[in-house]
Amino acid sequence: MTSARHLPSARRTRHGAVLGVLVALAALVLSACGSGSGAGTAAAGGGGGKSTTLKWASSFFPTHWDPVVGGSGAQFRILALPYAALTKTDAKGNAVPDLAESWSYNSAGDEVTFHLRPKLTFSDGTPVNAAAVKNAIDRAKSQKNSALFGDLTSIKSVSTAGDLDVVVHLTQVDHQIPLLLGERVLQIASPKAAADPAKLDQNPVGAGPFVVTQLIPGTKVVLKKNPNYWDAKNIHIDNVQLVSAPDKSTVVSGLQTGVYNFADLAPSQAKAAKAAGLDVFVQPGFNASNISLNINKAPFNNPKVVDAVRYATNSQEFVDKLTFGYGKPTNQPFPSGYVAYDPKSANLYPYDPAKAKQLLEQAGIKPGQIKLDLVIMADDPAAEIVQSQLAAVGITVTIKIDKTWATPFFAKDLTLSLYGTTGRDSAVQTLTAHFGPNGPLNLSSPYEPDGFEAAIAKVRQTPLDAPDYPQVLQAATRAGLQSKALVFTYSSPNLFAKNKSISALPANPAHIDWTGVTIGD
Amino acid sequence: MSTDGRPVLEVADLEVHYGLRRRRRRVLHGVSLSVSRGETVGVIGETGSGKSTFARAVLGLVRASGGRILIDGEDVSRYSSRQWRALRRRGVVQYVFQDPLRSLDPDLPVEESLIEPLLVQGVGRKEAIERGRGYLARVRLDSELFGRLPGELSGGQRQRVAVARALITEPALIILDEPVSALDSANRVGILEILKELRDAGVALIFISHDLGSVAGVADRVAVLYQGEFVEVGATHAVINTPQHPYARLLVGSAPTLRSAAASRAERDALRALLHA
Amino acid sequence: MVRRVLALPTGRLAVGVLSVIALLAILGPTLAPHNPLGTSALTLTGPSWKHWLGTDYLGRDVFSRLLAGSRTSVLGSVEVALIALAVGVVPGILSVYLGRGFEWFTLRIADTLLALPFLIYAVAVTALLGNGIPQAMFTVGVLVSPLFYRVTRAATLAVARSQYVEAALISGASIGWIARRHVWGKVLPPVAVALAQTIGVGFVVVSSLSFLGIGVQPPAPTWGGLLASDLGYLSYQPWAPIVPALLIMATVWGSNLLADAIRDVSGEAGRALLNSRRARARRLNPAEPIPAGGAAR
Amino acid sequence: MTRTLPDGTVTAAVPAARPADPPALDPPAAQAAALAVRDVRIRDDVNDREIVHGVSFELRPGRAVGIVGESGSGKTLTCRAILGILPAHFAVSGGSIEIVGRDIAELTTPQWTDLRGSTISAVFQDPASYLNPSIKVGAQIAEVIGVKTGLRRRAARRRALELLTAVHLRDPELVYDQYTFELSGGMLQRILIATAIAADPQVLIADEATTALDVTVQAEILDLLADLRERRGLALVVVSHDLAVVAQVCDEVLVMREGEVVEHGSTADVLYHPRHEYTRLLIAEHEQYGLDRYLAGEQRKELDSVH
Amino acid sequence: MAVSTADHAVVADPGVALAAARARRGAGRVLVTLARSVAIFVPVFLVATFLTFALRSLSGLSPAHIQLGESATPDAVARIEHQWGLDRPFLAQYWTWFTNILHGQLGTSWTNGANIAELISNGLAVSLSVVVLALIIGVLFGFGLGTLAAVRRTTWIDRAITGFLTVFSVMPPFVVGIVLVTVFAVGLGWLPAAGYVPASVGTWPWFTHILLPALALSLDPMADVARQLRSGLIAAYQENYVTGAIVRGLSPRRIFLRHVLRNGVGPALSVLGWRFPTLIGGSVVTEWIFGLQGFGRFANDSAQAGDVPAVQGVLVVSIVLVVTFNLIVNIVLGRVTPASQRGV
Repeated sequence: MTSARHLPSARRTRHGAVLGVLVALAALVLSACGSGSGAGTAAAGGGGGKSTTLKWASSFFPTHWDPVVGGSGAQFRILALPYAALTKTDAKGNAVPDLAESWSYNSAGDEVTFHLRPKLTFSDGTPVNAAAVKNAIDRAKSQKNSALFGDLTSIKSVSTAGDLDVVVHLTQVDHQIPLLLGERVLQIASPKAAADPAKLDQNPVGAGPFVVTQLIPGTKVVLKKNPNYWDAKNIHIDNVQLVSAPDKSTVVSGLQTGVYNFADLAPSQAKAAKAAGLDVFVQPGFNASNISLNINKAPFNNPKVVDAVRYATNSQEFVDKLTFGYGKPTNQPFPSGYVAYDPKSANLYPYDPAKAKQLLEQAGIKPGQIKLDLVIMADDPAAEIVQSQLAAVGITVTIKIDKTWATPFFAKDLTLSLYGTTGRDSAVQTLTAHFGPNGPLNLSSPYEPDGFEAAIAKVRQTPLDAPDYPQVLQAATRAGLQSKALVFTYSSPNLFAKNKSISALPANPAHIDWTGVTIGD
Repeated sequence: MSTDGRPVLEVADLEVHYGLRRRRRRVLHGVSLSVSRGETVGVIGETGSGKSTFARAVLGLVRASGGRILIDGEDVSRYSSRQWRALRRRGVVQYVFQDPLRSLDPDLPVEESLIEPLLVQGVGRKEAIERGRGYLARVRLDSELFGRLPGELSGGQRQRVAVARALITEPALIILDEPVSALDSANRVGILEILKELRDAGVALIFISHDLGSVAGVADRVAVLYQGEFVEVGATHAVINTPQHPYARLLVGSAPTLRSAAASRAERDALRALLHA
Repeated sequence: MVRRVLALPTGRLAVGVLSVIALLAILGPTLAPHNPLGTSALTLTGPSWKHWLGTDYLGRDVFSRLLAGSRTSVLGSVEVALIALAVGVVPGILSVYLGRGFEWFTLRIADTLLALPFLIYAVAVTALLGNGIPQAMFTVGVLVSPLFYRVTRAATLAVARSQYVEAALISGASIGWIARRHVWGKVLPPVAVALAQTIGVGFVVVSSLSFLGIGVQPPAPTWGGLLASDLGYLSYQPWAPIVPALLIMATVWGSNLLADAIRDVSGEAGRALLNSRRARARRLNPAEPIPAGGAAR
Repeated sequence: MTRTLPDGTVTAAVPAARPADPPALDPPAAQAAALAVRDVRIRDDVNDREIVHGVSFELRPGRAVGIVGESGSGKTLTCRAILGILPAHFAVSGGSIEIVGRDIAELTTPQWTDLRGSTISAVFQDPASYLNPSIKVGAQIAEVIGVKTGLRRRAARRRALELLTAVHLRDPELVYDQYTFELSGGMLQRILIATAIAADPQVLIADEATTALDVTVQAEILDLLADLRERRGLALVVVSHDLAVVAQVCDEVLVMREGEVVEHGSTADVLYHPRHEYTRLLIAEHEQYGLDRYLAGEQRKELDSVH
Repeated sequence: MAVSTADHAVVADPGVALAAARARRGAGRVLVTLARSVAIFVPVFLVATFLTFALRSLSGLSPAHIQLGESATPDAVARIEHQWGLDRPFLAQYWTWFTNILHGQLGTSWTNGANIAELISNGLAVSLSVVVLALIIGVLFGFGLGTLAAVRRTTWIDRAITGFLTVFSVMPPFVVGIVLVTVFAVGLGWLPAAGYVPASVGTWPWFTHILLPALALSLDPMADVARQLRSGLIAAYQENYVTGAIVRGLSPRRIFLRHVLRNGVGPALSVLGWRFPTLIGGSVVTEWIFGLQGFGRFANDSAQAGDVPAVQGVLVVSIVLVVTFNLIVNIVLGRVTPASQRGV
């Protein structure tokens, strides 16, 4: 499941940004005061002068610390602190070695062997070996509350070959596995600790760059550098204090006064953060938001209505009003420029309200005749935009906020909803989640666009480094975009603010990787 | 005026208890009294002696736990609240409170309070007001006070209104609970004069007070209530001049008098010692 | 009563403020110069001739939204007050008459509701029972109802034990008669005070809930909701929260003032106050020091 | 009789002629007076009216003067003027008041504080309200003793217990630790008296001190006051609406009506030779409607014959 | 003459006995207050917990929705609900839950399976720091301002204070919080804008971190206490016992401190008892603004996440806190103004 994060969490979008005010005032004051992290912030509690601490306020504080359970949303970025995976991605989105030194496919392409680095241990001392990896995959496939098994359908079984070699047997030819088994899906926990999943959920034990020393559920986690991490020499941060972020407004003032030095940011706060002298940057990612339609229910069982919605949707308005220039319009589950983005589909359904009205007229529907409930989990300005855009073509939408939104949504009981994905490292996974017959984000299950299945199979069979891989992938995207169940709107940015003393982060898309990052004074 | 023999009120062996079970206290014990038309009976007792309870029992506001109460020959001791309401509506018995300010609704004009008993009886408003004026005159109040609020009247005026209100149903018996204690001399005399007139007109009065002196002028008979019992009942002059019970003697001896102390300090001290023993 | 409230300067002020607010609530939606839900490309603009208070994050006219939202906002807190009134007053009166069992039971319920930290409870109930203004109003209303219960009960008790009620009783008046003639007039002023107070409380609570994202029904505007969302865009429109905040504060303040004024003029003491004010108006001697033991010269 | 006497001249006319009276207005004697009130006038600033139109009397140690009048006659205001506690908008607009020879108009606040309690003190109607409901009554007596005489806690306590005994309270130890709401009106009035005399004042003002009490208790309190006067040489000002109460305790009586003193003289004079109609009314109240009607018929006849 | 020690003992005896009797009377009063409060507390607690527990049934929420997410098939939902015992009769569930509460067990969170009692106690440390400081600030300043206003009543000082307090009390709490952050943290840079540091790290950092939120929270009780105290004191000054004290020759200062304050303080104190729930409630907003991971934040997060056992835990704890606080206020009230306890 998992891959999608419901985009604007209630608190992020809604309230928030009070900062701005502060900032406006503060801008003046600041110029006089110099860097804000002065007097008041006795908080740091820093011991020796040399030790560096990352003070991170996150709006996506993980509810689960067992990677098998807590796989969804943006939380894996945080779980990557204590956990490492077989692979990780580089700046281009390619799989590169993490715990696995290298990997190799058999000639048929239905079996892949990962070669682990030697002499690694989890933070509880358990060795990182083939058995541990097998345990992790098995657990992800079979544990009752696993959030991951839907992502692992290509994996038939796992066997070990010696201490350090893990052989993954596949149900089909699938060259996406090295991307799949990265940080996003398969963070590996100590098998010893995982023997009691409930306990692991409160006390993470992994082989990642940091070790958890204190965890207050839902609130705060304290980590220190893991000296046994395989790449420990490139980790320059000694301590991490991660807390659940406060109201948007105070995030910036917190950063400004040094309570935090790193935080994710609502786009509306970017201006304030910049004015406060913070580094505001966008981390590349695969985010994409959509309007989910259920074609099994009226009125979307009428293709003309679906098309009308497509033409009525103005992506640019979402970008302008929600992202403050940091997002991009997209009509695909990927941002433009990403390898899976299909430029040929870029103008598939251009914004054309007149045409939308015409289509509705053709379908014999009078303006105002269609009345729909747009069910979402938390208040979200995007819903208001959808509402106004559809109203412009004569479809009346009522926004309903429902805490238990997930139940009807995933049971495919809703007619109209919104969703936003943070994307997956494997584009195939993203595509199947949205367009596949059982894709969790396909509100119209078991509907599937024609030719999509074949196009996906072809991608799986194409090695990642094959020259025609992009074309094959884009063809699959094109096939998927025929789906009447989804109208993509915009790509929201992964926006962060940091204190200038923190060096730039590696631009690995959709990940936050601390390798090589330094914190100065 | 005419005393036709049948008493207006007859109380026999009245018992009243307050509280439940272990907290049960006896407030009145075996109290008997009868009051005839045109007769004024003073009930004298100190705070807590049970004199207000006596009045409230007669009015049916407190349930007696024993004994009988006859009003106008009717045994009311077992009356239901419905029966009581019917009886009260007839206005046979009326009551005047000690504090006239609190017994008149401060937010209603005097006339409203005055004619309330008539309205309750179902008398038409116009007629009620007409009759009200008459009774106001009878207590020597100017009818221009009609529209005023109780807060705008003097204490004496208020008490007259209260008396008029009690009179308006032509009751056979009026119970007055300390009607003059809150008044100063001139008003006190005024009220007492009105009471005398009433008595002469044949209304039976029960005049409750802690002060024998204020009762002495109008009461034909006096009943001295002490710790829930009538310790002495008799003609006023007899009780005052030859009190028998030590408490009655103390009472007489304590009343402030102008020219002749009824008892010396030494006598009073002796009586107190006797009572507390 | 109304005339007496108006006799006080604070009463006049309160009535003035509240009338303006009430006028807004009645006429606001029709006065809005723009469609309060109509978005435009001009987002987060400053005040201009066309948009007096600028536009919001979706390019909607803030002034129109404030006007359009006034009815919902005012009705919201009035609703809170009325629910509290309905829930509190009747048991408050009955607790005096229906016997000890009922009295004990309602008293404990009132204690309980008082003991519940109502913002937390309101958050919990509205979040758990569905995110709607009606749920929020209902919860807050029920939670503040002990105020009405107590006030009514106290007033009724005072009346029930008063001699004039006893006097009416002795004249054979029925409970209904007494309630109409004596109880009603005494209970009304404190209830009016409580009502005015509750309107203020309701406003603050409902806007706090909106701030937490609870009970908001987009895109319908409310003052609390506008304030909460304005706080999210402070760097663009630092002045924007001021207007809804002022409206909220004015309403709350007006209600409190009215409550004070009613309290001041009701009953015997109120008459005395008004009389003494009239008397004092004729003389020009100001402050009276507290007689703390100085010689009176 | 001297019915024709104009009201205003009564006060001036009273003193010297009465044999029972001390020679008033005589300077050396005035110095001996514990309290001297001379033509005191009190006005209400709100409606700018004079409420009390000249009250004069003098009080020597061990003597008692009574003031009788209905409510609103100005008797309580006069007392308050003497004590320096007139309500907010009232002020002494004429005349003078001297307490043991000191003109109170010249007293500063600390001097007042010093004077009250130790030289002049007072008790009032409704004693419960004049005691702090939150402090044990004993502690309130001890407080006065501590402040006024400088006695330490234990000594003050002992003295307070003595005082409680002196005002005839049974079981003073128990009473000491009780609060006002646990005590009856009669007991509270005794306690109020005890606090008033705790610092041994020379003058005690009893303003309607027995009005709300049962008759028997009233008698006890009056007896107590008489007792204190005899034993301690306390000078008393007794204020009441009941002429009989005043007559029982006082040597000298002032009858007030609507701010005027309509009658002033020795008690016997006032009782037996009332000059003003109002005084007669007061007497009639008792003779016609009170106990006097029945009591001591012979004595009465005797009196009548005097007339 | 030689007085034997025995004589002393005899002499001392009555005094000792009396002192003991007095102590017993004092203790008795406290006990009566305590018993009375407990008699109120127990039913309140029962009703409140019942109302709280009923929330789950009313809400129709279930752990299954939270845990299963995308794979919430009806079967899976039923399985999870059984696992949590939610298919048992309502009263049976309530009884189990209630007995657990009495043992201090608040159950486990639906969202992350953590022990709720632990989570709450973590948050409580933060919240109580803030709330207690807020109370102290509120009471100190409220008393100061209220007294000043009362003593200088009808002067411009009184009017200024009253006006000032009115503005405070009508400002929505989140506006207050944001203004404070803007001025003191960002503008002046005196205090940190957000976060919490446990006292174990250092008293000063702890204090500076909770000062702003406490200040934000204190305005309401401050205004209330001051207003009540003002009218309480003015009323007390008009009481006869003040006249009595003046006539006894006590100094104005002494009268104020010992007599007026003591009685005037009553309404202010009871208002404080009333205010406590509001204060706890107010921490929801304050903690949200100041980035405090306290009790209120936990309440809000749990409620928003539909984590019913956590919300129930929060409510139970806040009820206990409120009731305990009121108990304390009642006892203090009983000592300061014994008359007020009569017939309560």
